[in-house]
Formats: sequence, structure tokens, C-alpha cells
Amino acid sequence: MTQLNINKVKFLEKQLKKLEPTFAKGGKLEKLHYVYDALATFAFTPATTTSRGAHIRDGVDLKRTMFIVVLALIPALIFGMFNTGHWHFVAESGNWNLPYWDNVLDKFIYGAIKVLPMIVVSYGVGLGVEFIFCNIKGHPIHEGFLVSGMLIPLVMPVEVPLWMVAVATAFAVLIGKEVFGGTGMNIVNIALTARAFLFFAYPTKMSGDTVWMGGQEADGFSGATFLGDAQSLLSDSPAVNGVDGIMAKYSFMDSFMGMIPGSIGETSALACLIGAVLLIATGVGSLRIMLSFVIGGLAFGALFNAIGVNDYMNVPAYMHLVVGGFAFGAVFMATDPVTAAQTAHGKIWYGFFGGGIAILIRVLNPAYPEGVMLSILFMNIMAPLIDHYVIQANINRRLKRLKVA
Amino acid sequence: MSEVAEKVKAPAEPLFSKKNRKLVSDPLSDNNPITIQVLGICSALAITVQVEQAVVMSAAVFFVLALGNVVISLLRNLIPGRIRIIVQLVVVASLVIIVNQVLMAFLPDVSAKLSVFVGLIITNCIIMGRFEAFAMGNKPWPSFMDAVGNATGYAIILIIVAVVRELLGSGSLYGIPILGSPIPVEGYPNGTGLFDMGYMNNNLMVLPPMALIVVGIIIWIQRSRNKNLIESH
Amino acid sequence: MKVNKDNTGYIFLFTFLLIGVVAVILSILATSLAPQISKNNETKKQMDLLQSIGIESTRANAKELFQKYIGSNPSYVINNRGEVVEGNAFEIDIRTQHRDKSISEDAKKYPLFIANKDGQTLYIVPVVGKGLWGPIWGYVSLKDDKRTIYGVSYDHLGETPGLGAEIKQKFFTDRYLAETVADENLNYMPIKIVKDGSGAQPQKVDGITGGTITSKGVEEMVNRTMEIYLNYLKTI
Amino acid sequence: MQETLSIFVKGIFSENMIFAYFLGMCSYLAVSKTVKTAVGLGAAVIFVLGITVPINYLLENYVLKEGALAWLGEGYADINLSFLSFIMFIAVIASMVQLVEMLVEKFAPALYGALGIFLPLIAVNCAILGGALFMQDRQYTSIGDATAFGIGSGIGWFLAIVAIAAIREKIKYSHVPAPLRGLGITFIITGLMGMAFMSFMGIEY
Repeated sequence: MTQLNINKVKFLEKQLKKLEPTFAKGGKLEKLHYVYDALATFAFTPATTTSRGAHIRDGVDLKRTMFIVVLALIPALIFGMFNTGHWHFVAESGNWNLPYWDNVLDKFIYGAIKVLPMIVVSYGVGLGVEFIFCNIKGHPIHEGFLVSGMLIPLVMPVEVPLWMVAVATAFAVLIGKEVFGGTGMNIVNIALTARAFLFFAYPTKMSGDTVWMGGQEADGFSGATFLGDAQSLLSDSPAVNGVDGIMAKYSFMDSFMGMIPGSIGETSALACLIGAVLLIATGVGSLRIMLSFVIGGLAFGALFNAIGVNDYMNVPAYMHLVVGGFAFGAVFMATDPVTAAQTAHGKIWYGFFGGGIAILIRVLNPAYPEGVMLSILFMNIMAPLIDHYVIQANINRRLKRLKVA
Repeated sequence: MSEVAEKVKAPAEPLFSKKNRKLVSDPLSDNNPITIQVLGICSALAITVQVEQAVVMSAAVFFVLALGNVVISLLRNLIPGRIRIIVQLVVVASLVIIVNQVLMAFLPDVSAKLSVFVGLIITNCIIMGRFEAFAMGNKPWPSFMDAVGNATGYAIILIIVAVVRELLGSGSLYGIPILGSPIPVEGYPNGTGLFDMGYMNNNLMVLPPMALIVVGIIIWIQRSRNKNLIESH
Repeated sequence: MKVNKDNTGYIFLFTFLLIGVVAVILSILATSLAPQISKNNETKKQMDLLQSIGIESTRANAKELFQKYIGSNPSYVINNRGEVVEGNAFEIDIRTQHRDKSISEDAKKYPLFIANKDGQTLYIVPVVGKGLWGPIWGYVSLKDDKRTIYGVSYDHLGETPGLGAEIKQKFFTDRYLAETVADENLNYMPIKIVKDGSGAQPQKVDGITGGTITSKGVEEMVNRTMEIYLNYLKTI
Repeated sequence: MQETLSIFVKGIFSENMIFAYFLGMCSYLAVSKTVKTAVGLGAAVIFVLGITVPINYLLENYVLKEGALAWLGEGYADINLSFLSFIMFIAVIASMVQLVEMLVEKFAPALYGALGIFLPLIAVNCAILGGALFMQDRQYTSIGDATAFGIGSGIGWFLAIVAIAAIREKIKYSHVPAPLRGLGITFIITGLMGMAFMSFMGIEY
């Protein structure tokens, strides 16, 4: 936590202290008290201490947890910006095999120009809704949105209009979170709600060939993703030549590195892996869920390989792990501590079926190319039920032990 | 005995007495069948994609409920208690068959869109609920007023939901384009009106989940304005 | 008079009377409305047929227009080998024919309507297939060279609004105009639905963005049906 | 066989009674406060749908449909009783529920203890009549398909009510805004669940 101490600039602290009475009870801006509170405690550890009730003492508080997750997202974000820029230049030149590591700075700047406004909109709208809500309802502002606000742009295709990002963020914060009472109370992941909302509301802007590459200009240039191309295997006129054709177009290594078109933050399995290491090392993310998610995906992938009725089923199981949003979902979405299963056993089932259903939707559902987001959403819904039965089983086991004894 | 009863009998109530008016006005908001009594949701939500369907559905429910309430009320002293549920079911089912046949004959296009949901009026809990709770114990005229109130309360919610969903989901109201047309024409590749400016229809509005969320928000607004309606849990 | 309402005899009497009254009312209603209902279904079919030859009609004038363009010409029923068989083309329900597995392929009946518009003979072929959520169907009309598409009308039961459901719209059906289903010798040639924007080329039609499955369903149903009908069209 | 299986799976997921058609919402909202009661009601719905859909299928195909009475003789082939289907279906459902209740009480008292109080609720559950009407609308071609549809949509209904009951148990500890408590939040959760279930729509089984 030492890095945060850098923030402890005395001047800022003094200024905040000076402003405090304005927001205190009876002050001029009393109504905005919670906004002040949120900003002040974001910068400094609050001076108040808890006065009653049982507490677990732990150095990690919510704000620090959120900060670590955002930190873990940085590699994916940086790489995402660069990758977006790359595919923009590919689309412009019409040359699929444009050298990847040329003009690095140009690509990065182009990507940043595309991506930063989305982040600004996502944070602006999300925090705006939250601030308004907290002031009406009179409850303190939580920091939960710090992570969601970063996740939302990262799971979007680059060409999605900003107003759609705004609408989706507002919907997700309001219906996904505020109606349940704010941070920590929601049952579905906020960022996934935003993405699912856009996906169902504006499908043409969320899938298809024209949304993955920034400022597509070349006429008739198909900017499909791996999943988009693989989807065409389900019909009798695939865009590329069978499974082999797809594997040649997107090699495993390229996909692992993230050098393929896709949503901004999700293409690079490597960047997600770096994030995962950080999350696991700090104990913020659940290793149990990540592992069982990957195993579930591999198991279902292998199962479909064995069945192999249509071409899509023959896509190698390991390939599923590095394309689309699988890695991103496993590391950042499925592990959301609020919406995942809470029990140790429950987490294993939750992860396994989350990964498995993701592959199932990809391979069997021609309507939705990307299954990961929907499968995690589905498991969010099922998590309380899983927990319920895990707890019931525990109770029963203990009762039995009691009887034997 | 009878003489005494004659004397105590209150003067004939006017048709639109305060009590009768209350029968109509109560279910409109404070005792709304959908948002408060939680009845009749089954068939209500699926057909609210377009205003036209919602209007026809409301009219059908109004017809079945009003006539049914009156019939049950007229028969209330004749119906054997042991089979009263069956009798009520028979009355509803017959009335619904009439509605369905009439719709098929005179409004075939709407009838096709409503598909099985006309038949499901039979199990619309509002109707059986009103029969059992009101018509079995009251005279025909109050029963009719009660039906008017409940059917209107049902219609209001249905039509509000349908307006929201059709406007945001299809950009039109009652089939008339309001926000422009999303169909590309010469010179306007994205459609006309708002669509030309980059606006798009929200497909989620047309899909089932959104109907539930819209009703949830209506309940939220309604109960925020009237705190008495808030549930403890 | 006080009646014992829980008396078994009374219950029977009441039930009997109730059922009697209900039965009478419903039967009268059903019999009096039945002709109107079957007329409605007929009208709908006539309107769809008319639409496929480019004539917009309303429920009011459908019958008259149908008589003028289609009804006055002969219609045929053929089997999958292209032979004419017995039957009334208008009364065949192609959706039942398509999905009922108890009818063998050889016994399936395919209706063919002939229209006369502006002095030109048009051949109207009903098509039926499978969309994303449920059945899709429609009519395709061919010019008098028996291979060039003159017009189409499609309909569906529950395709996604804004995506698959767009197959009904004019902008999509217009993409089929002037495509050919066969070469000069009436040898079958499929029409492909493409999604890369190259639909302007012959034998290619642009699909609906985001409605790939429904578009593929349309492709499949038109091609499958045309192959069968060409067996017959070759012979006349 | 494959088709039957597909009808069964569709009934559970993509054509889920609750999330796709809102059927049986009244009891779904009223009896989903705890998982235990939800399981009881859900099981009763599977049971009754599994029985009434095939019976109504026979009724539809051998009595009501146009030409269905042809087995009685030539003269009956033209009769079309389909306008009576609503009243016949509801009568079958009401009497079957009654019959099942009596049989279960007599021969399986343990089961009756679990399902008993829910059975009367079911006669007016839209999901049951909805099952019969969808069966009629979709014209299933065999009694096996009809049964698969009945049981499948029963299981779908079961899954929905049990899942929401677990969620409602969980959100007891949330600070749901007061006006939304109870009914309002349940509607919104169901909407979100509907979005999640839509992931299965369009799967080709």
C-alpha cells in the first residue's frame, strides 16, 4: 500500500479539510456531502473509526481492492489501445498481414484517441448516475464503480458509438446495481449487464464484421474476429476455408498475444494472464474460480472435439481459451467477488459451468458468436442457488456426523 | 320481521354514489390489479410490444370481466358453493371463446399477433379473483362498476408499458412512425428522422426481459409517490 | 322459496342447465362466425400471393384483385418429381406439408399458381423453411421465361424484430428481383446469400446484417423449392 | 428422436415459460420467497404439465381438431370443434388436478405432504393452460413430442422459480430502495434473469 502514500500531499489534505465544514451538516453544500466524502476518502484514509459491532481487522479495504483490480487491468488496456490502432491501419491499407510491430507509436496514439473517450464517458455517466442516486437516497458513495467503469469500455468493440456506451452504462448502474442498494448488493456483474444490454439492444453495433476495426474505410474488407469467422463454419458457405483456414488466419501464438481483432481489452490472453497473477498474488481474485473456469472451458471444448458433428466443433479446445473474451472473462468477470458463488465448493461449480456454457453457446448457438459474457451472466443468476445447495449439503453432512457420534 | 327490514333499508343508492365511484377509482392506482394486487401479469406482459395489441387485449379483458362479473353476480344466489370454482371457470372460458371467435372474424391480423394470449385470459387471475372476491357477494351494478375499475387499472398499466416499448423499440406508436423510419431509402442509408442522426431502435425493448424491468420501474415510481404501498419485505 | 344449494340433485340440475345454455350460445356463435373466419384466412393467402407479383392489396379489395390476376388462371399441384397430381392448389397448406413427418417425400404436394399481369404469364411458387426461432414462408414469382424472379413476399412467425424479421421488408425482398434460379436451359442454379456486400453480382443476394441465420433460412428454402419446381417448369 | 429431445431442451431454456412468455407469473411471484416452497411448487408444475399436455394432445387430435372425429365414421369427418378447445382444456386441467390430488393423497402421502398445498394453486396457473395452448398452436406431430414439451417446460418453470427464490433469499440483506421492496425488485430480477436465459435462445439442438 506504500504507493498510495505518494498521494498524501499535505497541501491537498489541507484544502480538503478547509472545505469540510461547507459539506458538513448545516453547511452550504450539505446536499453534496456524499460527493465530498467519496473524493476525500479516495485520496486519504478516513480519520473516523468504527465504534460498535464485530469487525474483522484487515489491512485491505474496498478502495484498495478496487485499486488493485484497476491496476491489473492496465496491461490489457495498454495493449488494447495499441491493438486497436494496428487493426485500424490494417483496415485502411486493406492488407491483413500488415507488419505488427511497425509504427508502434502511431498505432498506440490512434488507439488512445479512440479508447480514451469511451473511458471518460463510462466513468462520467456511471459516477454521475451514482452521485445523483446517492444524494437522493442519502447513502454514501461506494468505490465499486471504479472497476466497472474501466471494465465497460474494455469489453466493447471499438466502433460502438459513444452515446450507446452512455446509455448502457446508465442502464447497468441503475438497474444492475442501484436498485439492489449499491455496491456489494448487486446480483449480476455491472460491466456484463452493460455489455449484454448493448448486445441485445443494438446487435448490429456489437457483432458482425464492421465494428472491430477503428474507422474502417477499405470497401468490402471483412474485419471479422476469430469467432465471427468460426461462426460461418456453421453455415455451408464458410468465409474462410474450414477449420484449417481459420487456424492459418489466426495462429495460436497471435491469439495468445492478442494480435487479432476483437473487443478493446479482451484480445490478449497474455495481458489477462499478467492481470491474473497480480490478482492472485494480492488475494483479490479467486484462483479457484479462474482455474475451474478454464478447466470447464477445456472440458466442454474437448467434448465437442470428440463429438465433432459440425466444423465448428472441431476447433481445438485450447484455441477457445485464447480467442474472444474467454481469458478476460475468466480473470476479471467471473471472479467478481460480489456476484460469484460465495462458498468454496460453490466456486468450483460456478467456474466450471461458467467456462463450459461459454463454449457451448459459442459452438451451438449460431445467433450469438461470443458466449463468455452470456455464460457468466447466466452463472451470476445461478450462483445463489449453487450456494444454497452447497450450504444445505454442509448442514446435512454435519447433521449426519452428529447422529453417528 | 320483514316490516322492520323494510324500514331500516337505506334509501336506494344513486347509480354513481361515492361508494360506487370508489369501486372504479381505487383499482386505477392505489389498488391496481397489476402493480399492487399482483394479478393478471401472465398474459399482460407478452403482448405489450405494440400499443395496438395492448389496446385490443385490454378491451378483451374489459369485456370478459364486465360481462362475467355481472353474470356471476346475477347467478350468485343460485350457484352451488361446492362447484363454484368450476362454474366460474366455465363462465370465463365461454366468454373468452366468444372474444376469440369475434377477434378471429373481425380483427384477424391482431388476433394472429395475440396468438395464444387471448386464450390465456381464462387464467388471468384478475378475472377469477374479482369473481370470487366481489361478484359472488355483491349486486350486479356494483359488480359492473368493480369490473370497470379493475379492467381500466389493468389497461392503464398495459398501455403505459406498451407505449414505452413501442416507442423505444420500434420508434412508432400505434404503428405510426414517431421517431422516423429505420428503413434505408435513397440518400438516407440509415433511415430517416432521428435514425439519420445515428439513433437506433433498442431491440431489447421488443424482447421479453425489458417488459418486466419496465413494470418494475413503474412500480418503483408509483410506490415512491405513495409510501403506504411499500412492502416490508 | 329456499333451495338447498348443496343438494346433489340441485348441483346436477344446475350443471346441466349451465352446460346447456353455454353449449347453445357457443354453437350458434361458432357456426355463424365460421364462414367469416375461413374467409379471413383465404383473404390473407390471397394477399400474400398478390404481394409476390408486386400488387399491394387490402383485405377489402384482395378478392377482386386476386380474381383479376390469379384466380382466372389454372393452378396445378405437382409432386417432387415434377409430375402433375390431383388436388386443389389453393387448399394445400404448405407449412403442414413441410413439417408433417408422416407424409413421405414422394407424397408431398407442391402447389403452383399462374398469374397474368400486364399480358405476361407469371409462375408463383410457395416456399417454406426454417428461420432462427420458427418457420418462415413466402411466395416467389417467376417471369414467363420461368427462371427470372419477378417478385417475392416472405413472412415469419417469430424472427427477431430488427434483424431476422426484416425479411418481410421491401428493402430485402427487392434484393431478389431479377435474380435467376436457372440457366437458359432451365437447369437449376442456386442463389447464394452473401454477407460481404457483393450482392449486386448475379446469383448473389446481400443478407441481413445480424440476421445471418434467418437469411440462410431464406436461401435454403428458396433454393430447395426451386430445384423441385424446375422439374415441372422444364416440361411445359 | 432428435426432434423430441430438441423440443424438450427448448422447453427448459429458450422457450422458457417464465422468461420468454411470462406464464405462471402470479404464483411465481407469490411463492418464491424461500427455496423450499419454490421447489415444492415447481415440482408440482412439472408433474401436472407432464400429465395434462399429453391428455390435451389426445383431446385435440381425436376430438376437437377439424376432421379429428373421422375415426367415428365418414359422417363425422367434417366436424370442427376447435372453438371448444379453451373450455375443454381448462376442464381437463381442473379435473386432472383434482384427480391427481386425490390419488397422491391416497397412494403417496409423503408426496402429498410436499405437493399437496400447491396442487389447488395450479389449476389457475397460466403455465398449465399455456402449455396446452402452445401444444395446440405448434401442432406437435406425436404424443411423445407433446409429452416432452410438457415435461421440458415444467422443468424450465421449476428452474426459474427455484433460481429466483435463491436470489430473493440472498437479497434479503441488500438495501433495496423501499418502494422497490418485494414486488418491484422481483420484477427487475426476473428481467435480468430473462436476459441471462436469452443466451440459450437460438441454439440448434
